[in-house]
Amino acid sequence: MLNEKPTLKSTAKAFLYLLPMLLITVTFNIYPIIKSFMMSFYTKYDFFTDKVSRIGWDNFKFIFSDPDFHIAVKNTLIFVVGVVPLTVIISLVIALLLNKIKWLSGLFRTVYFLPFVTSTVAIAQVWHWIYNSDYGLLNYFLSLFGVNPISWLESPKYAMLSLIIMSIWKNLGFNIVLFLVGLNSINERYYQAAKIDGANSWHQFTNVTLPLLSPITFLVTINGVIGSFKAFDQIFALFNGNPGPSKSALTIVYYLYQKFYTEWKYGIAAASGVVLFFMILVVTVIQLSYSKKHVHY
Amino acid sequence: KDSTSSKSAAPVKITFWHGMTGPYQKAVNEIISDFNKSQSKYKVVGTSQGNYTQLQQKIMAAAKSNSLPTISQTTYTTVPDYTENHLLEPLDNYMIKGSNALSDSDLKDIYPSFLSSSKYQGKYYSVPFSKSVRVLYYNQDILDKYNLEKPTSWEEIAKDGEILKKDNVYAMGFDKSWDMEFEGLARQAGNPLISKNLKVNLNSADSLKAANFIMDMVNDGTAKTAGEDFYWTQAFTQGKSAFYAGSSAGVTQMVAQAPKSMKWGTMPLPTYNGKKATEIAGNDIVMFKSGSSDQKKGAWAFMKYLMSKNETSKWATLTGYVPLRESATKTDAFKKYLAAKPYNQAAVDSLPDGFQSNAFKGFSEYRTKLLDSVDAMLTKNEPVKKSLDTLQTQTEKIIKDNKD
Amino acid sequence: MKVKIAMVLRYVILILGGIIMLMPFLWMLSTSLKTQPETVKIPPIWIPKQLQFSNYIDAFKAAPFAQYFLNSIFVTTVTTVGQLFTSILAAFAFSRLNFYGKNIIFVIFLGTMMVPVEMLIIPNFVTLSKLHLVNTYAALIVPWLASFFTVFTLRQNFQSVPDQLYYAAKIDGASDWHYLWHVLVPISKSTITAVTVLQVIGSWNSFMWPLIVTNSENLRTLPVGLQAFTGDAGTNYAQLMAASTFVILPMVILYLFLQKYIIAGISKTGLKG
Amino acid sequence: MEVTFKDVSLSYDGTREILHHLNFTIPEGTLVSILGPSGCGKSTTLMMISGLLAPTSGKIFFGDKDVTKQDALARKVGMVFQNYALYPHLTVLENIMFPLKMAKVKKPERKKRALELAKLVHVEDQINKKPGALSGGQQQRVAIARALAKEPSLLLLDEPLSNLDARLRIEMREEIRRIQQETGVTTIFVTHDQDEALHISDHIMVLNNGDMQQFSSAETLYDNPSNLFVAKFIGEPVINTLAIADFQGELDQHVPADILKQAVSVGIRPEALQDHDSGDDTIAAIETTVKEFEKYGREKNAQLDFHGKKLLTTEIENTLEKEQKLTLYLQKSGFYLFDQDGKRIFGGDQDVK
Amino acid sequence: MEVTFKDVSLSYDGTREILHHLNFTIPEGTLVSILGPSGCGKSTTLMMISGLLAPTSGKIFFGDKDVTKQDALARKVGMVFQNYALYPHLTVLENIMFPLKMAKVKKPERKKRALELAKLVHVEDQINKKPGALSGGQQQRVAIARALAKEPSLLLLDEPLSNLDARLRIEMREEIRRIQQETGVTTIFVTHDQDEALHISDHIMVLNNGDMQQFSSAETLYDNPSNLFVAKFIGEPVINTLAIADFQGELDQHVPADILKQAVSVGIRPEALQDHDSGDDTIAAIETTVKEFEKYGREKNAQLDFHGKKLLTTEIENTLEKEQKLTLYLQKSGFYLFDQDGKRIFGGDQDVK
Ligand SMILES: Nc1ncnc2c1ncn2[C@@H]1O[C@H](COP(=O)(O)OP(=O)(O)OP(=O)(O)O)[C@@H](O)[C@H]1O
Ligand SMILES: Nc1ncnc2c1ncn2[C@@H]1O[C@H](COP(=O)(O)OP(=O)(O)OP(=O)(O)O)[C@@H](O)[C@H]1O
Ligand SMILES: [Mg+2]
Ligand SMILES: [Mg+2]
Repeated sequence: MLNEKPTLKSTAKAFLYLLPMLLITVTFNIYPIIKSFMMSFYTKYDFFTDKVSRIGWDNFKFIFSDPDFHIAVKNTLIFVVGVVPLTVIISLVIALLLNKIKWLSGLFRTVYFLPFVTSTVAIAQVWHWIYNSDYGLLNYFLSLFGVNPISWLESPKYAMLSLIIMSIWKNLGFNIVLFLVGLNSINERYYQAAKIDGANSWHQFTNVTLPLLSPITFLVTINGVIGSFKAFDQIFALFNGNPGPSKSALTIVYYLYQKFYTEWKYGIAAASGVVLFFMILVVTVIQLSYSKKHVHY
Repeated sequence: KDSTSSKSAAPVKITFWHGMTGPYQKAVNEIISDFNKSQSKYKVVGTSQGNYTQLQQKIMAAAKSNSLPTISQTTYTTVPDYTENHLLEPLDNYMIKGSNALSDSDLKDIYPSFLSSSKYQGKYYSVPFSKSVRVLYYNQDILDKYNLEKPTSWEEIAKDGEILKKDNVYAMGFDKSWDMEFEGLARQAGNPLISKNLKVNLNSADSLKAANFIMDMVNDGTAKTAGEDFYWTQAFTQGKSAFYAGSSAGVTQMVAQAPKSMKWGTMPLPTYNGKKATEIAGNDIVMFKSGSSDQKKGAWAFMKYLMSKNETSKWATLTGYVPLRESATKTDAFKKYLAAKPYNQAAVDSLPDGFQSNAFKGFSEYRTKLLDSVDAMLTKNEPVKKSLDTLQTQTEKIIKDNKD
Repeated sequence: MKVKIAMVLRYVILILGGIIMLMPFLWMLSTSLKTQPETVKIPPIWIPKQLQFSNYIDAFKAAPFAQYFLNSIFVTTVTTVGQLFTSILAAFAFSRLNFYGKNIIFVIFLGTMMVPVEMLIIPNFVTLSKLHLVNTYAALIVPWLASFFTVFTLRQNFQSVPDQLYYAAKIDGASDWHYLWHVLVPISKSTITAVTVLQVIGSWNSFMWPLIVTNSENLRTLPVGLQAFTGDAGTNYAQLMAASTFVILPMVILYLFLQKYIIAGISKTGLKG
Repeated sequence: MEVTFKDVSLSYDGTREILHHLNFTIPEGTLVSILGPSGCGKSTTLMMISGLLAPTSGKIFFGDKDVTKQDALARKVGMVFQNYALYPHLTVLENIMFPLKMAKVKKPERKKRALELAKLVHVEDQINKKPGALSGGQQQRVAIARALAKEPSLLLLDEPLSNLDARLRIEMREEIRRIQQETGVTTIFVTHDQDEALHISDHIMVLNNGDMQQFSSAETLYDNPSNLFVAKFIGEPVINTLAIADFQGELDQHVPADILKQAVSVGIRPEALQDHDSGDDTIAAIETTVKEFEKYGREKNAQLDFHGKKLLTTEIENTLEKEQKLTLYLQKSGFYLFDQDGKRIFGGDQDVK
Repeated sequence: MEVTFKDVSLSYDGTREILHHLNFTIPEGTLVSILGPSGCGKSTTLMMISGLLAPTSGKIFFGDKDVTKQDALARKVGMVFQNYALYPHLTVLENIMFPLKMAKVKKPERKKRALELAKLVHVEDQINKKPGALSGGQQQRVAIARALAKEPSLLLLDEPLSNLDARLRIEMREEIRRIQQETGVTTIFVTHDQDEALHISDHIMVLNNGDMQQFSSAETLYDNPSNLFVAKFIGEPVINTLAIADFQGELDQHVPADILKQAVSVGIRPEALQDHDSGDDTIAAIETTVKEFEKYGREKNAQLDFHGKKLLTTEIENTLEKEQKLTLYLQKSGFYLFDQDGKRIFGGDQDVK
């Protein structure tokens, strides 16, 4: 019954449905997360034998006073702000265009999806070539407009921009697919009603498409925000295992990775993970509460 | 204990993880199967774990879950961290003591720089394996065109630069970072960046001079770093510079990429301050504590086998890495190989002057900072002095923090 | 007239964008047919002088790709099917059922998305090794049998299915279970196809994990094979791209094959009434 | 199945109550119509019977069994939704077969049954279409077929014929009536059409604003409306209503004084105003002026003025002229008095005989 | 706005034609109802007028202007959809305001107008709810308000009152009629309710199976049905139909022989069968047996047997006994002959007077 309050019975039933997922998630996500949380408080700790000799806030004190971490936080935020809105807008626009055309639409859809399927190694190579300051495609295009060559990958000023452009490009296909699904599940009759009510294409878009697409937009945004906060792979690939020139692409996860895998500072790595977690959490909770008002199911 | 009975039974399995892929992996496998055929007591099983990064992660995970292999390839700079966590078996009992130890002549035959980097806190923890050195690549076409000689010193290169600059050709090309050359120059000035007893000389007068020497070349346009290309190889094949200080392991790639028409060659790095030095890069093999004593014995047998004259010369001919001992360079096979591949000569010639930086606990952290520092000079135009001063303090702190 | 201009404009934008999107693939194809020196030639060449189809043969021989292919197909299939199953069930619970702690559990799950995988690799490896699963197919599959992203996507979709159909199904004697499989899932087939495609690609391309949890060659998957072309001294681009091409080709075909389901929404036939 | 509501109330949002303390019993095997103005809670009542909505308070019984806590699945009712709620991904035939599939009826058997039903509701030529390609009325008919398919023990129909033309509507309602009588399934039928309610049902429940107004047979509803609302809601043309103040002494003779004192409004059915005295049955005579007189085919309607109030009558035998004076004889049957709460205090069977 | 269809056909899927060569003109300022059985193409016709659906062939004119190629936006019509199509994410008030917002009406003004309309359709207490929380009838009323909001020059209503109770239905249809007459907006109204069509419209168009059967005033439709389908579809109770063979010579006197030769079926309205001879108007007299006789309030219905065929009459003056023999007098008005295509060849005005 739909207006029924949760009961023990309904809860038990729901948990049966959740069980397979819960089993996996608790074992492979929740448990390690708790472990990491605890690890962030271990200040003297033998990682391999799990012997903890001292706990405290030192790891957090360390990262909060570490200039590298400050850079990482700043870069991460710039990255998120640079990537998410653009990704959402561009992928929505392309999805809309793809949805409007008939001729060759299948071909175009596939083409736009390609970057997402192509392997990261291959992609990084191509972008190296595009970004190359001497003979890269991008500088070639810019030169047509009289712009002097830009050192996309080697200048701290442009490295983040290059990273943002590549990241948007890489994940576009993914988001386009989600938006296409969303667009296709909007019932035609609302567009019919809107046309009758005098809504032109733009008004149909703002008054029907956008509100009815809001669950998908919400999904894409949340996923984009979380994904961008966790940016690592693309940096590793684009800058050949470096965090960009003068750390200009050092993100929190990159920082974490360095601390963990190259410097063997588990506690500090965990602490930075915890900070990242709470940053994402705050942003997500804000998004969730915003969505209560603006997402229509 | 019961080694006789185990002889007739199945051979002891020795697991060996490495980061070799493609043709290198084939070479490893070949040598492993040689070893397995050479005796019946042990069976080495080698697995490639991708690249070094993944290999490191895998070792960490395995250590944590007590599923380490018997031996693994790794850079010797991780040894301090591994020992700190009690993961490594010291090799002294196998290498210099015991029935199957290396003989004195063996120890003399192996290049000293390899042996010294295998030692940490007075004990051997690793044996050298896939090693390469820095060599100088030169573009004969350019030398001919500008009537230049093959350089004998860094100072000469700088001078050549003045001529080449006019035609937008660099004298020297570096990889993305010039830290290896920096360390080399500093050494040649008689000043290891970090001494055996962990004195930090990063901003000493000699170090500053060395760094300034490189940065001056870069700043006045006589030298260039590879930047986004990472290796200078590509630029070199395009004739962008007359010289390139790169890894001897890059020869294979250079051969593959250079146009057939281009004339080029390799030679040992020139002198600086009148001295020769070349930094050795590459990986060692370590043995983990967790294996059984039989496995360890077998593992040592395998390690020794790898360093044997014939095998190391075979390894070198298969991969382009340098042989580990001098005698190996004298074998017929190796000579034939050099004749066929003259580009690899330079590496062998450099070996006597090879050095390796001293490993210590926190080395990776230090190395990250060193790269950051070079990067800052190159991309942020940070003054050399300022940059190295900061690095000096940071490094001293790293060493201090890791003491307790 | 206005309509026509808009249409032309659409195609112009799509074609320009398409060129950018297509670039990596064309580059891959072109590079895969080059000789080694051609791969690094400057300025870059698009059409190799002589097409080096031999790169494909060499690349295929460089690693046991046949075995890798089978492993990839097996692991991807099982992972995807399993994950869809767990996710559909969970998404149903989140979208339709009332239970205590629903919001909290949802937020916690959402939280699991926030943790970088780099943090999870080692603890999960340890867990698997305690379960004696390291170096088995299970290790490649089990940890990925749940994905909160998939749950989340499906939940968003399930929630927009009108309540009326749930009512109707109840009246028609469909239990929640039947409603889920006979009504909700077929209605949501676009979304399910989409997440399937995304999931298959994720699983197919996953690289780090298979390498970490397997020790034997015969358990490894395709992307691991791509390692064969990069090494200490540089990369054999031509063969790498050739290998990359045959690694991604199945995905492209899969997408081509499934995309009509992604687009076959319910709009035209409509949830009338 | 007998359905009983015991003090059932419902609120959707926890603040505004939509249905207030409903108490009724629908006898087994009958067909009951629910009538009431739009938004009064008819669909909500059906949803509670079906188990799709749980009452906020009160209990629901099927026979002797308390089913308040049972959900729709357990209650096994059949239902046609006001908005059809067909499965968009299934064809017409599959829609009709769906309940049978859920009941694990074998495939050939369920196809046979579904085809029969499709024929019954005249959609046999549409069976392979998806609901989206059907006209409104076709969808509605498919919904009826689907509800009948599972042969439920309780059939709930929410305006099942609202989109059908008159002919089909009559045919369908007769089909439903026939099936109901043949199978004896208790049926609850929401309709906005009085005529339909009258023709099809054993009993009619009148709802207004979430309150049950009356639950009785069609005739009782017409002859003995329990309150002003029912009196006004049932009957075409609508009952004439006047204030008691409009009458001065005309009623004293036939209505007891104490009742007359409580009375606030007067209701007179159009057919209770005659232009000739029929003796015993006449309760009063009033003087009126003819305002309009119309003859539609067999119908004669007159609008009259009585103390400045309009009266409508259908029982004129002679042809009238505009502005002509006319004495009207109020008949007992069809004359009612209501108190200030709208409750009937005079008229109907008890006062007629 | 005058609406003209010139040879308009439509097929949804390119194979089955739903509407065939429609030709008609709806005069400016009139209210026209479309009547026809479920699935005959009423909604489809409206969709084509609105511009939401393009005809497969033929042309549509608004006044003199060919609008065939114009889309819905350009045609600026108002429409109530059969399935309401309210925006699920907007409140009732916002739904009503939406067309005004699109017309760039200022906010306070549009709120005022929307509130007036909400009151008009009695949903003023629901304005802050979303459509999902409304009853069926309430949703329908909101849809009406929304369609009226933009004051279109052409108003299309697809069964706009199907979910309303009788009282509200009458009120609403009178509102619609009033607004239509006040503003003179051409209105096209789909309804399944003949009575409604009769009361509200200037003209009625009867559709069947995608063909226009007749387009005329309500009386003409009743008195002069152009074919058997219309004769049967219009009128309550339904017309009696018999085969010409059932008559032997009874008709020879009044019907020309050549017509009689073509005639295949005979239609006799129930009120054209009287139990007394009214002289001139009588076309024939037939002998029947009474099968059933019922009195519902003011109505008297008799079922009679004529050569084994059933006849229904409503014009009985005397009380009848079962199995009693009865001579029935067939009246001219209400007697029709149809040829084998169903076309009327006798009866109606031309033959009556
Ligand atoms: N989208 C569609 N695709 C294919 N056929 C359709 C579609 N919509 C309607 N039809 C068919 O066209 C015919 C006419 O449909 P339409 O909706 O115009 O009927 P209608 O006269 O409005 O009927 P009702 O009174 O039942 O609403 C029907 O037989 C219907 O099945
Ligand atoms: N989901 C809901 N949330 C809140 N209020 C609701 C909801 N559904 C219905 N209502 C309100 O409850 C009241 C009764 O609704 P219900 O649907 O039972 O009416 P109804 O008698 O079926 O009317 P109609 O004849 O118009 O269909 C209405 O005022 C309606 O606005
Ligand atoms: Mg209702
Ligand atoms: Mg219709």
